[in-house]
Amino acid sequence: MSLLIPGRIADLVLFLIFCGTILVLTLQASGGKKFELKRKLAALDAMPEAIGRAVEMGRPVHYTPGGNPLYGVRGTHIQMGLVISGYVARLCARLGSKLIISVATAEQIPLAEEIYRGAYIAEKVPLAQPDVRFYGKGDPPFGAGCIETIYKERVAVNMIIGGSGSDFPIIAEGAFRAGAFQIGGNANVFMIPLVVASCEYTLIGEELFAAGAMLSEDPSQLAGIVANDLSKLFIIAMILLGVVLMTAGNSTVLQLLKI
Amino acid sequence: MTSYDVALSLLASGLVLMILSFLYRESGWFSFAEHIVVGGLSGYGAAIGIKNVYYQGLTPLAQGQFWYILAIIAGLLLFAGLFKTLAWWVRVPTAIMIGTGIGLNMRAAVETQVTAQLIDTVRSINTASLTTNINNLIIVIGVCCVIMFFFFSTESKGALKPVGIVGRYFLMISLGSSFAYAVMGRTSLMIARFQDLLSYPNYYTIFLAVALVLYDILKQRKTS
Amino acid sequence: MKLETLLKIDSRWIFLAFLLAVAIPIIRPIGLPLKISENTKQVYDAVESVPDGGIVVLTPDFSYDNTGELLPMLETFLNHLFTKNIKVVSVSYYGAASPLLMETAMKSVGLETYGKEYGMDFVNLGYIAGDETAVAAFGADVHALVKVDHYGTPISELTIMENLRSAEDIDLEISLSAGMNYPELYLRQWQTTFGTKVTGGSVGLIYAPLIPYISSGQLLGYLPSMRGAAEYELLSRKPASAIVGMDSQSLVHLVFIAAIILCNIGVLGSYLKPEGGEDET
Amino acid sequence: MTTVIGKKEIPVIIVALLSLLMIVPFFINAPALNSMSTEVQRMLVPIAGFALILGGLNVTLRNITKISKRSKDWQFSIVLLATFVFFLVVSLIPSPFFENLYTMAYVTVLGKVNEAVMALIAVFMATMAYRGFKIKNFETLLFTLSCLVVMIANAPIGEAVWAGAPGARNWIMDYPNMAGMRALNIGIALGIMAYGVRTMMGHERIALGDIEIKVKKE
Repeated sequence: MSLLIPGRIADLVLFLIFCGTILVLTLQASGGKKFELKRKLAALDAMPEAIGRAVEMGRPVHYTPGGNPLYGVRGTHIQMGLVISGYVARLCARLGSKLIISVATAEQIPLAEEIYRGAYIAEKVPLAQPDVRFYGKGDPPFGAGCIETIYKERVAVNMIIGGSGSDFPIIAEGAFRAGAFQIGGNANVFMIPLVVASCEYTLIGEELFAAGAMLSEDPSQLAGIVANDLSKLFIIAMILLGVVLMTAGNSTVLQLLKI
Repeated sequence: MTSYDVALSLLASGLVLMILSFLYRESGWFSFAEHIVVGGLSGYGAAIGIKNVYYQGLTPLAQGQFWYILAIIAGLLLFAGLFKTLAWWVRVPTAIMIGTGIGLNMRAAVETQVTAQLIDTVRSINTASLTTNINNLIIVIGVCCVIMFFFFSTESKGALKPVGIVGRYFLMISLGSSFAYAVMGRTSLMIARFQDLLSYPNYYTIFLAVALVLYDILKQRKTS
Repeated sequence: MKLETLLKIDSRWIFLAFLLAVAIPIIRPIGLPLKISENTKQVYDAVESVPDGGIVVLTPDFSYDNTGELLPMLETFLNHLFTKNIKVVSVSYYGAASPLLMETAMKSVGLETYGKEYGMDFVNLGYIAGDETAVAAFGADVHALVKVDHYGTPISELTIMENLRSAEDIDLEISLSAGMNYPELYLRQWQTTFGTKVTGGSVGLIYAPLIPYISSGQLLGYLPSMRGAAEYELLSRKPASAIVGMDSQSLVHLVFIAAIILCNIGVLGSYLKPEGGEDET
Repeated sequence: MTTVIGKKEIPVIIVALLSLLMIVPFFINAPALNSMSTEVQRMLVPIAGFALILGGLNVTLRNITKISKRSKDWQFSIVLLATFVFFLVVSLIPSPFFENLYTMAYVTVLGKVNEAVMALIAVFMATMAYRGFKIKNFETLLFTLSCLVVMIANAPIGEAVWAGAPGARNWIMDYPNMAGMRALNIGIALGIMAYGVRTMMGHERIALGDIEIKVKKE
């Protein structure tokens, strides 16, 4: 029995290349090398302004990382949503806005509360109890519950950033009818079109994952994004090489990918 | 149909209409139905939770799979958040779930989202049919341009600018068509609801709902 | 009338148009034309080509969230299967709700109407936990994995199960799935090992990623959502709920198209307006 | 920090070890590791079970506070608590009477109400389309046109109106749509990798609940 699994060797090699690039650049960043990103995300710049407006209106901000479990197929999307919730919570604490976080799966409750509380401690703002709400198992109670919360609390800004599934249209439209300003972020290819059609500012696909690192402004996190750009160049080069060879009647790249 | 079935059926369609009443406006009716949904499914969820703990956690433990004690401890630590002094410990069970999530996502990402996609992208543009050649070229150009559109470390100017623009165009076409595809399946759910609502004895509730909405419209006319 | 007013239609009018588009054809079917696609014919032929007395395994891998799309399809398949001399075994790997949905479908189809008998021509084996491992185990040795049916009857007492020992005995697998991995499970575990033929249908959302399997011939056609079910009903000459839904589908799509066109006429209006914010020169 | 492993490092170590446990047996033939990773995944079920109980507590406590404070619409909270208890009891107690009650309440009532919530999606998408597909420039023109073409082809009546619609839709789905989705997927995969690696190395602490220690480096 060989150590490598046939059919997954190419996957392993690509995996090691991608992770290796990220690892090397991150270590370089820890060693003091500076990385700079040229492309800015409008959605992140819009956040403070939106929250500021909510403060002026005296109405709360509603945030949800979306309806999937922490450890499932879209686990990392949800986790990224929770990471961004940390920055939103800090902004809310700093600007003095009330924040409500709705979670769709129960195991997110303690983590969301911990992040919420931590953000207020970091900003040195007193907080009695983090307002994290859970509504029940599955998308229907989550969607209906979020609408109810948005209406009853007269939410001014609604952010749905993370791994929303079919709960997205319900919450987004409910918030629109309540007159809330919306920022959406999603990396679920089925839901991205709805995000683009319904939100003022969006973080789509990879931008969601880059957003966390950009908000941290920590060079070792930014390094990961730069490393991904290098990996993308590698992928494009591989596609072009493969296509040129295939056109010439040589399927080496294709065969290599299938190992 | 017994009178019992009729009553249940009327109850169900009444609640369904209360949910749909949100389309007209947010009201106490919708709130009522929403509270039923939330109460029902969190109760059901808690029951499922207890069952899962019993059958998948305590039963294997009782059968001698001692390592399940770790799962039980981790599960109990989730409740640490209820006590301010112990709150830190919720990070342990969440770290377990986050670690598994990251691992599962990372291992699936390369195979399904990269390798499989690359295999299908590497196509010949020198086949016998001209249309196939053009179509294959569209895929190659499209994939490369959209990847370039998501570049973060370089500014989109000079030679890169048109690439980014073409990428954006491809992205827009694909998002528009995906939106249209999502409509079909979602509509079926509403059709099924209405087939149910328009059958005996449920249609009586519709008359009632329409009457209520008309009354509300008239009342609002008067006040305004 | 100013064209810009079209930009500010109260969303409730759109909702009303939508609901009417759904409701009217249900009350009074219009019978808009429907063309049967090649793909649906393929599914129909696959079922037709099951030999006399053959065994079909039907796996309803969905839950209550998807009944709107998949229940009509399940009923259509059952209606077609029971008109022929085919034994139907139902089993699910999705969740505890699936066998209950199978019961619902059976209630509306009715075994007696076709002169069939439970245990002879049909059996509901219920839900089996364990996902892929369970599918593999079922394929290797049915009797080792399953001991009783959904109602607790030992399967040794059911005559239908005598001829079903492993996936080799399955003449056709019909998978109705709400998750993309389900048809893939049967392809991986049963088709590659035992050469089982696989067909079925899925919800609209996961249909697009399955198309490659159809074009490669691994799936013998696959029905997309209610549309597929409606075409199938037409083919098997058993018009039921899905075909009624098709008129609604058509009208709803028209509402969407109209909404998009109306708002763009409004946009055009705001450009043509002389003192408008956007200066067109 | 390099010598002493503090309390703060525990979650990072757990994350790193568990994600490696999931990744390694996927690529390398190691039956022992593989069965270990399946076992860990199985052990998540009871942990998530505890989480669901916690979720029930979250909902009930919130509503009990609402009732005790007599805040707006507190009567609804009583309805909520009653349904909570009812469904908890009927789904939990294994006796034929309660099982019947469960089938009745869940299948014939709550299931349908759930579906009604999901059915709202389709209607909401109509207004999203009305607001989101405004042609302002070439990009939005493409966005709108591709949507319209696919919609016409997907409507069962579409073929009767425009015979070429299904062909046009299939072309859009098979080529431009596929290219866009493919690139999105590749980008998302890379994003997941970067996030995973930085969390495993302990740079991304917020996902682990650690937010205080984050100091902006100027």
